[in-house]
Formats: sequence, C-alpha cells, structure tokens
Amino acid sequence: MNNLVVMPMLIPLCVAVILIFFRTYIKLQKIGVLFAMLLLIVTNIFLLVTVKEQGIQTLYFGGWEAPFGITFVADSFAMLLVLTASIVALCCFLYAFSTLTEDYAKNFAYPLMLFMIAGVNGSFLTGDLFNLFVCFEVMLLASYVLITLGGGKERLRESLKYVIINIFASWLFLVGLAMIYGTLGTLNMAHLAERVHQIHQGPVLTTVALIFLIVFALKAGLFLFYWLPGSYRVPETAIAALFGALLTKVGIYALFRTFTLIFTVQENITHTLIGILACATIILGSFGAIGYRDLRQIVGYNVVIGVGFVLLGLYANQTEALEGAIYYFMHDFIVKALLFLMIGTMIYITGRIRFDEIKGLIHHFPLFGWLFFLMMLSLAGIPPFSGFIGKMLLGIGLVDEGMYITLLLGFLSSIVVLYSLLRVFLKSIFGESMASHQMKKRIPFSMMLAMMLLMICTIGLGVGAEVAAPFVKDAAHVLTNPSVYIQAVLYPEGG
Amino acid sequence: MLFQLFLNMVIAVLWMLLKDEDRVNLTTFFTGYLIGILVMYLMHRFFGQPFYIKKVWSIIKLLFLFLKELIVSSAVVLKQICSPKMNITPGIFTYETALQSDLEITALALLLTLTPGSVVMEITEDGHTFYIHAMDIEQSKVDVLRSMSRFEQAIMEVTRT
Amino acid sequence: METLMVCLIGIFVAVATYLLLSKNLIRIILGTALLSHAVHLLILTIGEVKKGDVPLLKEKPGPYTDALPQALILTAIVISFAVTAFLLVLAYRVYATNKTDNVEKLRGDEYE
Amino acid sequence: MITLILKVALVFFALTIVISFYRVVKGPSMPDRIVALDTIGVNLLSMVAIVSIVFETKAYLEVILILGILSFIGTIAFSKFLERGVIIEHKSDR
Amino acid sequence: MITKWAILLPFFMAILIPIFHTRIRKFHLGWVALAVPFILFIALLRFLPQIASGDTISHSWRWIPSYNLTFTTYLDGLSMLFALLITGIGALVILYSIFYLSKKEALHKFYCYLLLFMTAMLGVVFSDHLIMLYFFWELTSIASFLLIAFWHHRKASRRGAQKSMLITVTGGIIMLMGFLILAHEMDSYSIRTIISTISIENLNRSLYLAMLFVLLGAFTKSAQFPFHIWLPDAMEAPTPVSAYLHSATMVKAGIYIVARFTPIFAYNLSWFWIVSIVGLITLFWGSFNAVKQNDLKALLAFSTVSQLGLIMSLLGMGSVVYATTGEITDVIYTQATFAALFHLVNHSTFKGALFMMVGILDHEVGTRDLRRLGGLITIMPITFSIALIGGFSMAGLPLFNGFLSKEMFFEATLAIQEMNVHSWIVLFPVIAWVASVFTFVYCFILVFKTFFGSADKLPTDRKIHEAPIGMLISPIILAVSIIFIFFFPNILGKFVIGSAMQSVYPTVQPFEQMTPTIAAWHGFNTALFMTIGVIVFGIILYLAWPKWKRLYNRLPEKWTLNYLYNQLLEEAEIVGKFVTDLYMTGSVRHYLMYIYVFFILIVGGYFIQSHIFAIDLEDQAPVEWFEILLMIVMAGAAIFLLFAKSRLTAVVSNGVLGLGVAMLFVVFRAPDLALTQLVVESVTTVLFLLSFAYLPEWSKEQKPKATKSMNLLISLAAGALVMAISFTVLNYSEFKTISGFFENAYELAGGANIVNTILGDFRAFDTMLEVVVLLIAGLGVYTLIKFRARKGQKKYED
Amino acid sequence: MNINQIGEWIAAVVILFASMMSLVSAFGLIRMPDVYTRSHAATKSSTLAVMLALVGAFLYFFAHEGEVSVRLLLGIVFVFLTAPVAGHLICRAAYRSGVPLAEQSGEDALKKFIPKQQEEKK
Amino acid sequence: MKINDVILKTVVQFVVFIILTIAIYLFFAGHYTPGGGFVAGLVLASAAILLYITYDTEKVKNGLPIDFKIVAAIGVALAITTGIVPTLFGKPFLNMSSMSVHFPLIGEKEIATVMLFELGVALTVVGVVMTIILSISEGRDD
Ligand code: NA
Ligand code: NA
Repeated sequence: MNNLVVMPMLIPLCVAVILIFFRTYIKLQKIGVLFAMLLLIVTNIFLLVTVKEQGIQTLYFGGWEAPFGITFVADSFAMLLVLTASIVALCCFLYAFSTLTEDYAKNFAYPLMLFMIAGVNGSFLTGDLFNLFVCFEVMLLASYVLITLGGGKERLRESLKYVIINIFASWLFLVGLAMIYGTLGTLNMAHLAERVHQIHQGPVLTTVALIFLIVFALKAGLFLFYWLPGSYRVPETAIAALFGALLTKVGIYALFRTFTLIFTVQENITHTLIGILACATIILGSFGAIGYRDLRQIVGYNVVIGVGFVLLGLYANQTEALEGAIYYFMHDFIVKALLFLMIGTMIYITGRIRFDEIKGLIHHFPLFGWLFFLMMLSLAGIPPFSGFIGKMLLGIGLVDEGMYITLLLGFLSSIVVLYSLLRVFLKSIFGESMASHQMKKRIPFSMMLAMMLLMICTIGLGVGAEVAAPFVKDAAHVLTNPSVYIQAVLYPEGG
Repeated sequence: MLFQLFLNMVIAVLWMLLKDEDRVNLTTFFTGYLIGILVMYLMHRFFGQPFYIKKVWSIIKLLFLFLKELIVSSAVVLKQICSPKMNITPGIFTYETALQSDLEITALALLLTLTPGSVVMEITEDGHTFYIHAMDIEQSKVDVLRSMSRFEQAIMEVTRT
Repeated sequence: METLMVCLIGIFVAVATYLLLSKNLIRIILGTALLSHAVHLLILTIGEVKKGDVPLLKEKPGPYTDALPQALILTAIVISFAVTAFLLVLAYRVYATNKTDNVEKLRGDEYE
Repeated sequence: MITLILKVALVFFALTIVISFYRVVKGPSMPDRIVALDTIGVNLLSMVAIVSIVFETKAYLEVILILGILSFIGTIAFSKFLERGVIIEHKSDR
Repeated sequence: MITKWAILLPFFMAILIPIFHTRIRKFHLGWVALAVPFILFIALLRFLPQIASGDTISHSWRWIPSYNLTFTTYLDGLSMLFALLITGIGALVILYSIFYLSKKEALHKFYCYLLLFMTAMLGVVFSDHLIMLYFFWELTSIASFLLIAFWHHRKASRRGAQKSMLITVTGGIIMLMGFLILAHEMDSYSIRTIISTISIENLNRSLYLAMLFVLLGAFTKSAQFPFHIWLPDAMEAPTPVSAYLHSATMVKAGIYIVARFTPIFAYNLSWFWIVSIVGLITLFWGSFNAVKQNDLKALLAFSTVSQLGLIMSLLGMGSVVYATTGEITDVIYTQATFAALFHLVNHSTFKGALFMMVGILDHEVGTRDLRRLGGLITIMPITFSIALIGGFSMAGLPLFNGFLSKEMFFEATLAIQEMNVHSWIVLFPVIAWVASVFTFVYCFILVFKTFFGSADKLPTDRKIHEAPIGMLISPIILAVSIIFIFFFPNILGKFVIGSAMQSVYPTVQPFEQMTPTIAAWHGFNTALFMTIGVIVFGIILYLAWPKWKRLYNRLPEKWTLNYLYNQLLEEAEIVGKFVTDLYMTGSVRHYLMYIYVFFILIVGGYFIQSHIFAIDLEDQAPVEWFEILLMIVMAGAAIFLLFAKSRLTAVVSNGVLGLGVAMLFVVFRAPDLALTQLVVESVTTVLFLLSFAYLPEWSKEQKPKATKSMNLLISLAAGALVMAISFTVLNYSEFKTISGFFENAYELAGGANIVNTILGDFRAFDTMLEVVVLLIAGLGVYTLIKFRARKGQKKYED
Repeated sequence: MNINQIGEWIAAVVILFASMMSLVSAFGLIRMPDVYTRSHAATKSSTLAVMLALVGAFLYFFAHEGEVSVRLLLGIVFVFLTAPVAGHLICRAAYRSGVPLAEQSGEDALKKFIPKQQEEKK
Repeated sequence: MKINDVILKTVVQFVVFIILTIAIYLFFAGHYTPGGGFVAGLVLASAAILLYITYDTEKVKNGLPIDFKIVAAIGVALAITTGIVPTLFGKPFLNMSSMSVHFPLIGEKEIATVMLFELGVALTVVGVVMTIILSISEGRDD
C-alpha cells in the first residue's frame, strides 16, 4: 500500500478544484498550475524510482484489497507514461500561458486541462476495468469541454462529432464491461487476468476481447480514427497539443495493458487483427498526411500514423518490440505535442492555416525555424532523436518475428512523415522571406520556452536513452510476464 | 412568522417519524428541528401570509369534504365511462368567488377540480373569476353552484376565524 | 425473464442505432439516451437477475441479488446524465452557430 | 391467495399503463400525451406500492415518494412548455 | 583514438562556428574550418604505414549499452582510403571555398553544415557498429540537404534539397531494415564480427532480403540508376559543395557500403549480378545523358553518375570470387575491385578539379551554359589547363590517371567472361565500351565547347579574366596529382589501396597478391584496342555531335525518371486527398456507420465463425404477467421514438421509457437504481424541454431508400449481435462473481445498504471521480453557453 | 384468521378495487372525446385509484408489521395535493396551446379572452 | 388574458417543503435503506427546479443568492478531502472511518466520514444540476 500512487491523479484533481474558486485570479491560476505540474513531475520521478527499486506499487483505495475494492497499480510502464505525460503537459501549460487569453483562463481552461491530465493519469494507473471507464470519462468530459471552449462555428461543429462518437465508444465500453463481468465475474484487471489464465480457452472471451479492441481502438485512433483529425483541428493550440499528446495515448495504453495482461487467449486472432489495423492506420494516415495543405490536417494525420506505428509493437508482442513501442510511445507524447505547438505557432504568427500561404519564416524567426527542422527529424525517427531508439527496437522485434512486410510499412511511414513536414519546412520555414504586415513580430518567451523544453526532452530521451533503459526494460518485463502484475496486485505479501 | 414556526415543528415531527425509532427520542426531535431550521432558512423568503394553527378541526372537516367530493366525482366519471353511450356536453363556464387570499383561492380551486366533472382552467388576475371546464356542463353548473357555497364556508372557517 | 430482457435490450439497441444514424440532432441525442438505457439493463441482466433479495442487509436475511452491477449502473447512469446534459447544450449551441440541426449539413466545408 | 390478488391488481395496473401508452402514441394533441404520461407515472406508483407488498420489503417506499414528486414536476414542466414554449422564465410577467 | 577525434573534431567545430562566428570578422571563416580537415589529413597520414602493413585501429565508446549501442570505430585499409579522401579533398574544397564564397554569404552556416557533413562521412567510414553506421549515414543526408538548400530562397534549391533528402533518407531507412535483419541473422551488430562469422552456410532468405535492403541504401546514396535523379538537382548547392559531397565523398558512401559488405553478402551470386548490372546500366545511362546537357554542372553531375556506375560495376565484378568458389583460387577477379578502388581515387581527383574549374567559370564568367561559353582559352589559360587535364583524365586518355583505371576496367569486363556464369555476360564489355565512347564525347564537349570556338555569347556585364590565385590552388593541386598518379600509381597501390583490398577480401592470404603493379603500358591487349576504338569513335561522334544531338529530343519528356518522380509526388498528394476525402466525409452519420459496420463485421464475424452461440432457456428468473406488459410498453415506446412526428412526443415517449426502466429496476430488486433512474430521467426531461426553447421542431427525415435500408440493416444487425452475445454470455458461467464479499458490508463498513456501501466505501473512488465528471459537465454547460471567444480570437476560417 | 390477516385481506381487496378503478378510468382515457374530458378521467378516478392503492399498502404494512409507514402517508398527501394541480395545468396548457374542445361541447366562456391558435398543434 | 398561477404557486410552497424534507431524509437514510448523497442531491435539485418552473430565475435568485458552480466545486473538494484526510494518518486514500463525538444537547453520535463524502456528492449534484439548468434558461442571447 502506497498512498503516493494516487498522487499523479490527485494532484491535478485537487489543484483543478481549487482553481475553480479562483477563476478570476489569473496570475494565481498560473502559479497554481505551475506548482501542480512541478509537484507532479517530482512525485512521478520519485514513484518511478520507487517502482524500479521496490517493484510494482499498489494502492487499495479505502484499504479494500483487490479484487474487491479499486486498486491503483504503478508499474514502470504506467509510471513512464505518467511521467512523460506530466512533462509534456507542463510544456503545454507554459505555451498556454501566453496564448490563451484572459477569457479562457476565466472560463476554467486551466482547471479543465488539469482535469484532463488527472483523467489521463488515472487511466494509466488504474488496475480496475470499471474504474478505467470512469477515468476515461473524466478525461473525455474534460476534453469535450476543452474542445468546445470558446465556441465558434467550426469548433462547435467538430466537437459535436467528437462527442457523439465518443459517447458511442463509451457505450461500447460499458457493453464490454457487462460482458466481461458476465463471463469472468470480476473487474480487477489482475483478477481478470488470473481467471483468464485459469480457463485458458474460450471464443467467448475472444468475442469480449474484440469488443474491447474496438472500444480502445476508437479511443486510440487505431483504424477508427475518423473523429481525430477534425477534433484536433479546432481547439486552441495549447489545448490541441495537449489532446495530441495525451488523448489517443490512453487508448493505446489500454490496448497494451489489456491485450498483454487479460486478452491473451487467442493472440493469433486478436493480435493479428491489431497488426492489420495498425498497418491500415499507417496507410490511411499516410494518405491524409500528404493529401492536405492545411497545416492542422497534416498534424492530425501525423498523429494517426504514430498510433499505427506504436501498435505494431503490440502486434509483434515480443520483448524488444514492446520495449521499442514504449520508447516510441514516450517519444510520441513529446514530439506530437511539439508538433502541435509548432504548427500552432506558425498559425499564430501568420494567421494562415495552409502552408503554401506561408513562406520564409526562418528569416524572422531563426530559432523557431531550426527548432522546426529538428522537430521534423525527430518526428521522422532520425537518430539521435528520441524516435529512433523506439523505431529501432520495434524493428528488431518485428524482424525477430519475421514480420518483414509490416516492418517495411512501418519504416516507410517515417518517410511519409518526413515528407509531409519537409514540404512544410521547405515552403514555409525556408524560402524567401514573407513581407506581411499581418505577421506577428515576435514569439512570446513562454511559447518559445515550451517548445525548447520539449525539444530538449526529445533530444534527451534520444541521447540519454540509457537512463530510461532500465525502466523501459522493467516495463516491458511486466508486459511480457503478466504473472508479475498479477502477483503484485493480488498477492502483495508474496503468498 | 407563526406559520414558519409551525412548519418547523412539522418538519421536526416528520423527521422523528421518518427515523422510525422504537421510542420517542428527544434528540431525534432536536435533530429534526435543526434540519427544519435549515429548511426554513433556505425557504424563508418565499413566504406570503401568516398561518393560524388553531383550526385543526376545521381542517379535518375540510379534508373530509374534500374526500367526499373526490369519491363522488370519481363515481360520476366512472359511471360516465362505463355507460355504453356517452351522452355528455362538455364546455367551459365561469364562476365568481368571494374568497380573497391565495390560499383560499387555491383550496377552492383544488376542491373544484376534484368535484364531479369539473376542472378549473383559468383564474383571472384578480383571482375572483374561475373558468371551469365541465364534463357535462348542464349537470355540472347545477352541482357546482350548489356545492360552492359549502366549500367557501368550509375554507373560510379554516382561514378566517 | 433473462430471455425477454435480452430481447428488449436488442430492440433498444436496434432502435437507438437507427436513431443515431439519422440526421436530426435531437433524434441522435434520444438515440444516445436509449443506448444508455439498453446497456444499464444489460449490465443488470447479465449480473444475476432476480436471484435474491433486495440488497439491504438489515431488512432481509438474504441471499441478496448481486449488488456490484447495481453500483456500476448507478455510476454509469450519473455519467450518462452528465454527458447527455452536455450534449444537449452542445446541440443547441451548434444549432445557434451553424443554423442547422441537420448533421448532414454539418460536414464542414474544408472537406469539399 | 393474497399474493394472487395482488398480482391480478398488478396486471390491471399494467393494463392501465398499456392503455395509457396507447394514448401517448395516438395523441392526437400534445396535452393528451402528457395526461397519459402523468397517468402512467401515477399508476407505476401504485404498482411499486403493490410490488413492495409482494416482495415484502419497504425498500421501495422511497421510490413511491420520488415517483409522485417527479411525475408532478414532469407534468408541470410539460404544461408550461406547451403553454409558453419555455419552462423557466428569466423574469415572469407577474 | 584517432578515429574518435576524427569524428568529434569537425563536430565540435561545426557547433563552435555558428556560436562564435560574430567574433571572427577580420578574416574569412573558411580559414578556421580549413584547419580541421588539414589537421586530420596529416594525422591520418601518420597512421598510413601502420595500416598499410595490415594493422587496424579500433576504439569504442558506449552510448546505450542496454541495447548494445556502442560507438565502435574501426580504422582499416578501406576506411583509411576513404578517410584520406574525405579529409584531403575536404581541405582542398574548403581552401577553394574561401575564395569562392564572399564574406557576405552566411558562412557560419555553410561551414557548420560542411563540417557536420565531414563528421558524418568520417563516422560512416569509421563505424563498425551497424546502427552507428546508419546514424552517420542519415547525418550525411541531412548535411547534404542543408547544403543543397543553402540558397533556400531559390525554388530550385529547395526542390533539389527535397529530392535528395527523400531519396537518400528512404534508402537509408531501407538500409537500416537490412542492417536489422542482418544483425538478427548474424546475432551481432559489429561488421567485423559478422565478417568473421559469416560463411556460405548462412545464406537464407532473410539474409537475401538484408542484402537487397542494404544495396538499395547504397544505390540511392551513390546515385545508381534509377535513383540517380537526385544528383543533377543537387547541383543547386554552391559549387564547392558539389565538388565535395556530390562527386568526391558522399556519393561514394554507397561505394563504401558495397565494398564493406562484399565479404558479407557476396557469397550470394545475386550480389554480383545486382551490383555489376546496376553499375553498368548507371554507367551507360549517366554517360548517355551527360552528352546532352547544356549546363556544365549538370554535365558533370551526369558524368559523376556514370563514373559511380563504373566503380559500382567493378565492385560487383570483383565480388564474384565469393560466390563462385567461396575461396579465392584465382586472384585475377579481385583486380576488378582493385580497379574500383583505384578509380575511386582517380575520380575524386579529376572530378574535383573539374567541378572547381566550373566553379571558376561560374564565378568569373557568370554562366555555366555551354551554349554561351566559348573561346576562353586565351583569357583563362590556367583554368583551361585544369579543364584539359581533368577532362582527358575522365575520358581515359594516356598521361592521366583516368587512363590507368579505365584500362583496368576494360580488362575486368573481359576477364569476367571467363566466369561462364551466364552467356549474357558478354554484354559487360560492350556496355563498358559504348559508355566509354559517350564519356569521351562529353569530356571533349566539356573541354572544347568551353574554351574553344567563339566568345560572342559570353556575358558582357563584367570583364572576364583569369581567376585569383587562391581559387586556383586547389584545382592545380588536383591536376598535378592526376598526372602524378599516372606516373607513380604504385605508391597509391602499395600504401593505400593494398590494405583497402584486404578489407574487402579479409580471407585472402597473402594479400600482397591482390595488389598488382600498375603499369601504363602493358602491351597490345584487347583492353588497349578497346581504348583506341573509344578514341576513334569518340572523335567521330564529337565532330558529328551537331548532327545527332537532335536524337535526344525524340525522347518524350514523359518517359524520364524525373517526370516520374514529380508525378509521383503530385499524384501522392492528389491520391492522398482523394482517398482521405472518400471516407473522411465530415458526416457523423458516416463515421458512426463505419464503426457499426466494423463492430458487426469483426465481432459478429468472429462470433458466427466460432460457433459459440448458446442460449439457455432453463434456469431463468420467473416472469410475471405485468412484467411482460411493461416490457411490451417499453418496446413500444422505443419503437415509437422512430415514428414520433414531433420532438415533444418523442420526449414523452422517452419519459415512458425512463419510467419503464425504473420499474424494471424495481422488479430487479434495485431500489437505489430505481430512485436514481427516476430522478435522472425527470431532470433529463426538464433539460430536454429547456433546450427545446432554442432548437427547432424536427422535420421529417428525408432520406433516400437506400440510406434507409442501410440504416435499418445496421440497426437490426447491431441489435441482433448484442442480443446474441448477451445470450451466450448469460449461458457462460465459469466463475462466481466477487460480490459475495460485499454481503459483509455491515461488518466491514457499517452500511446495511450494500449498493450504497459499495458506492460510498468499497468503490468510493469511482464515486469521487463520478462527481468530478459531473462537475466538469456542469462547467462545460456553463462555458458553452456563457463563453464565446471574441471575434478577433476566433479560428481562422476562410 | 387473526386480526392481522383480516387487515391484510382488506388491504388486498382495496388494492384490487383500486386497480379495477384505474383500469376503468384508463378506458375513459380512450373513450372521452377530447383532452379536457380525458383529464377528468385522469385527475379524478385515477387519482383516487392511486390513493386507494397506497391506502391499501399502508393498511397492509400496518396489519403485517404493525408499523405506521410515514412514507406512504406522505405519498398519499402528496398525490392528493398535486393531482388536481396537474390536471388544472394540463387543461390550461391545452387550451392556451390551441387544442380545440370536442365538437359536442356547449358554451366556451374562455373563447373571448384567449384567442385560439388557428389549428391544433401537431 | 394574463396567466394567474396562484394555484400552482400556493401548492408548490407546500410541496417544496415536503420534497426538501424527503431529500434530507434520503441523504441520511442512504446507509441503511435506499437513498444516499446522490439521490438526495438530485431530489434537492428537483425541488429547486420546481421553484424555478413555478416562479422565475430572478425571483429564485433573490431567494437563493448562491453561485452553484462554487457549490459544486465545494462538493467535489469535500469528497476529495474526505479521501485525503486518512492518508495523513497513514491510512489508505479514501479510507472511511467513523467515530463517536459528543454533541451538546444531542449526546453521543456516530460521525462517519462516509457522511462527509456523501455530503460532498450531494452538494456537487445540486450545484451541477442547478448550474446546468440556470445556464440553459439564462442563455438566450442569440
Ligand atoms: Na563516364
Ligand atoms: Na454468466
């Protein structure tokens, strides 16, 4: 029992609630947010190290032991994601401080963002399938509100679609929960896993697994990503970046967690399907990423490609592949947020949304221009940026499983990613300088700081991958050995 | 003021009853009383006229009148429904009342609505004229006018003395 | 009883799906409401239906019906209430800004 | 025997609801449907009372209360909507 | 250590220069940069004897030991050869650039990129670890990209940069796949280890794939057909860059890879075929296309393509020994490789000189267009001499080093005939000869069209004179070395190429055998006759050039690879948009339909094919009549929702449904649920009514019949599927639920209402979050209605 | 048969009577010509039926367990208080929203005060 | 003719009292019989809705001058605080406990933290429902 395990969710939650009381004190809100995020990061690092040293940490809420009460389980996988999420979120907040107007701050933008982070962190940490649903809802509700925040024709229109599709997804989640409770009679994920391992048969379970696959695929944007590009396009940049960095990740996490822990009965069906869907996602995402000149569309489809790529790791379902997926996962958090912020900044500077209407930004914003260049390389998974190590490990895993075509597809997708941004870079960052009176004269410090921090993260994670390696290995170890997780949750005393 | 105090007591008593305890417990009553205060505090700005509590008997009388009318009217309606050939002429007519306060008017309207085959549809702004829909207007007019004075009497007994 | 319930749920799901696939916003919202009814009943049905007493310990000696699904449904009801409320208001705001309640007209011009 | 009587009563009430639902479907006017809905609510209330006798539990008595309250509120809300097109006014004329 | 510092020194300098460039105003930044290759070249020379004697130097530095990522550098003959080229030519090019680029240019960027490139290139040739090799490989692409886009305000620069980046990075990534497969098969990332463990027994399909992938990478970088198209466009870079990257060094990285991996992959005969045929095609195609160019740089670019093909084909031919015997019995075949490495050096010298010459022309005359150039021999005699030496060397004429390697090339193509591998091999010398004729022609065009003939069309905006001496130093050094090598080729052979040969054929003992004595005169053999033929036909064709040049115009524009590339990118955008627009319609109905169809197909499909449907009518809870009646009403209310003519009716019907659900909760012994359902239902109804004030009455759904039946089909299928699964799950009872535990609620948590105790204690966390959800929804409704961002901050909608 | 059982029987009979009454009034809901007359059936007979059912339940619990169920009493009072108000409001709303009186209706005193809408709202 | 709501208004005055009492009863009864913070809150909100329907927002606002968003936030804060407090004593988050407290006049009473938790729930529900309803009914400026 370790109360700290709830902190990643509780800190943003508490601060969010407190900030509601101070809606008109914007300075105070900013300080509160910064305080919360820094505290969160420190806590997460501490927890991560604790997990590494003492094994999986659990918290039985109210002292009701698993499987009866709700359990929070912090293993390396979850903690790595939580930590990355909080760092990225901090950067998004920094960016938000200078881009979100007073009106947004007064209308709960910061508390809502914190709520969303709380939901995301909760989803990563929870060890209870129904609680996962609830955490999803916290995150979703916050995202519903955030996406609509500020109103406007296009924004409301797209959010409507987002909300409706997610309502359907939540419904399907509940159907899945009903089915899994009907078959296995429990909700605790470790307990579910244990029961599944006991029978180790059952197309019925596979049917249930497929329902969950659809649910999480919808959230992750795995093949069923129709809601994604539109809804990532409309919110304010800082919010969109938070979306881009966090929202799909929870779905991906859930897929990884459940399909390594619980739904392992007929991997030839479920995991093959995941692989096919991942490939289809990559292909469709690639079409989208190069088909449009609207910057925000390009960003949206890049997210889609990333989702497909990460899930190839689950398809291979093998130690290196999972390690690679985890690395790439963390990388994706960081670099997608950065991508959103940079594209948002371009739009902010020029007021244009199509890249062929923007040119030569590097003449006025050299630092920004070079950041963009590095970001592009990082996104394409070029060494020594953070994407590479994940890509490489994933490649090793796929090679090990003999999945050469998938490997080819996955690796070539990074060319598409590169091309989609290379066009932007050459046209809008490079090129003759654009003499426009509409253009903003400078980029505020905190915006630049946010982007620089993320850039440092992506370089740091790439160059300093060795620091993360033991944690990633530990995370992959738990994913490949469900019994470790089950043991830690159900039999903490080693019984 | 008196009315509020009364209601407060009512709540406290209600509370005791709701608790379903074996014996009458002063502390329970007190808790109820406190809750009552809370309720009163929440509601205290909505009050109109004061209310007098000594008319218990007249209230009971009124209540019985109510019940009687309800049963009679139901019987009439049921009879109509069950009659193979429905021979009714519905319609709307007016009735002038001498009653004054909101409470009186309300009570009368409720009674009228529960009277055989009549429903109060509108009350004029001054509250003196009722527009009444009757299921069978010929019969209802007679019934209503006949029972109306009794109703007004009973109500005034409760409210005015 | 379970058979009947499952059939009822099936009807709910079918109707709700049809409503969701229609153009009108209110119909869609009604569809989501119906979907949630369906799944609440589903959870209840799949838990042990009517196999015991009301889950109030002081009143009955037991055995009791499965209380856990009930608790889950309760949570689900609240959440679906919150979502429905939000969706309703969102629908009205969409209508106010886009001047239409027909989702087919809400495709957006950037796709053309 | 008593249980049988009660179950017959339940069926009668259920039939009432079926008939009322026919009115909901048939209309023809909106107030007709609201009257029918009100009737359904009130009859359900009776049913709950009977069910709690059959089940020998007082667990449902709260349900009865709530059902009464809400069917009243619902009817008022519908009526007001029909009458004025809006159920909560910002500032009423009186 | 030398290797490590060789990689790090240019890197540090590349970082320092942009930081401190503002401090250096007095002299040209190039002098600072020059120091790097110069020092390195000298330092490397110091190790030359050691390497020549067969020694190797290696050093490692751990980067990510958890994943075996180690910077293992390795200096052997092959890397030494390349490293000397990189630093030597690098020094000359930087020296040249000091005079070529004025101080007004963004020099700090230029030298930063250039030094970065040097780091990358040295990294490539020193890396022993496959992944490190890939890392530096990509870095060369990036540096090349930056250098090509150096004048990025020009559209052509950007296009060229994009093209080279796309093609080389694609190749790189494919090569990485090859590396991963190779490493997986051989269980090592170290090239040395792999070479020492591989044998003909390792051949399998995976390794074959790895070979293809690695070759693809090498071909893209070395501009082999059909990937060569990026190289002519890369000429948009400043000329020193063209001289350095796109003729002398980067494009040779592919050559390096092929040479380096020969001992690994050449056991497979396909290696021989692929490398030599691709090389020959490239050789021909490059020379053929070079002839028609009007831009001198383009001409040189195609000539580079062609020459790279030559080297490649030689490497291919040299590799044949591995595949045929597995051990080397006849050293003669290795001579092809020797020729390849020799020509590599020669090519760097004469191509470097020629590029610099063109740069001088560009700089002094102001044009590189052959149609405008002419008669410069009198004005620029030194430049002419350089052009003459370089051009004749490239044409393979005696007195110049190109002659030696050209002869060896012919010999190799002839020697390979004895292999009897396939009758088509007869084409090798034919292609070689034809390509040489074209080469001869374009070399003559290059030299004579520029410096002879009329000077009428020269630009008149400036006074043309010989280039400043500084600019001439580097090309003169190269020109001198061209002649020097012709006369003393064996110095090169002994000290540099010999040990490089050992890297390609590590298993051959003793390796001195493989290092022949190069002699300009070796009797009247077939090769010499071929050369004479080249000269004769070359001169005839050169003289007849105006007659047959129109032939090129016959080739339709649409058949060119460039056109294909442009079409590909254009089509990719169009197809991408088309495909995406096809399904991303923006209609929420479509999106929901996809999801439903997906659900029905995947879950339903699996469900049906697994034959698990089961229904158990026994063991069910009893049904009462009134319950059936209620359910009928509920089903009716649900269906009536579809036909309701007004929204209010629908809401009434929905209210009936809500009441019905509550009643079912009552029946199912769930009083708390019934309560909650009732209240929630009424509040929802109130909300509906509230928001109806702002929403229009609904109109009749007007949908085409097909849409309606589609909707109906999906609805029925969805309903049926949920039913079927529910039945099956109901029938499935392997486990007891965990809820028995909660019946101890009173003892454990002091609550008698189990449901409430679960909500308030056992699963209080759910409840807490549920409250949070409510709060968020409340805030959401509030902001939706109250908060509208001001017009100025709205999205940019056009 | 002890006193308790008699009480229970009475309760059962009352409830049965209530259910029949309710059924009859439901037929009224069908047979009556317009909404105003239908609401007579609803507000009076139905209300009485419900109250009877609740009284029956009250009696039952009183007889069975000897407890006075305040909740049931409260429910009775509540229905008693609210049913006529609901009837009144529905009728008023119907009239004001333009629902016409049945054809066989006699006088309509309200007609001159509230201008009716042209036709019945659909 | 103007609408005279005297009947409704008069009856509602009584009805609201009954509902409020029931709501409070439900709140306390939840631990043993159906009810609890959530339902209580909703019923409380229904009472308020009834008031709003009968009167108008302005009048009710004068009667209940409360920012319901804050009420909701207080509710959530209370619920979370109930969870945090046990952690200060080394107990797991959301550990519910009860203790006997001596009140003047009332005497010994069991005070369970569940009650506080439920109070938080109830407050949130009231706050949120009222926020929603007031926002919708006030938001008609376009
Ligand atoms: Na050539
Ligand atoms: Na089951």
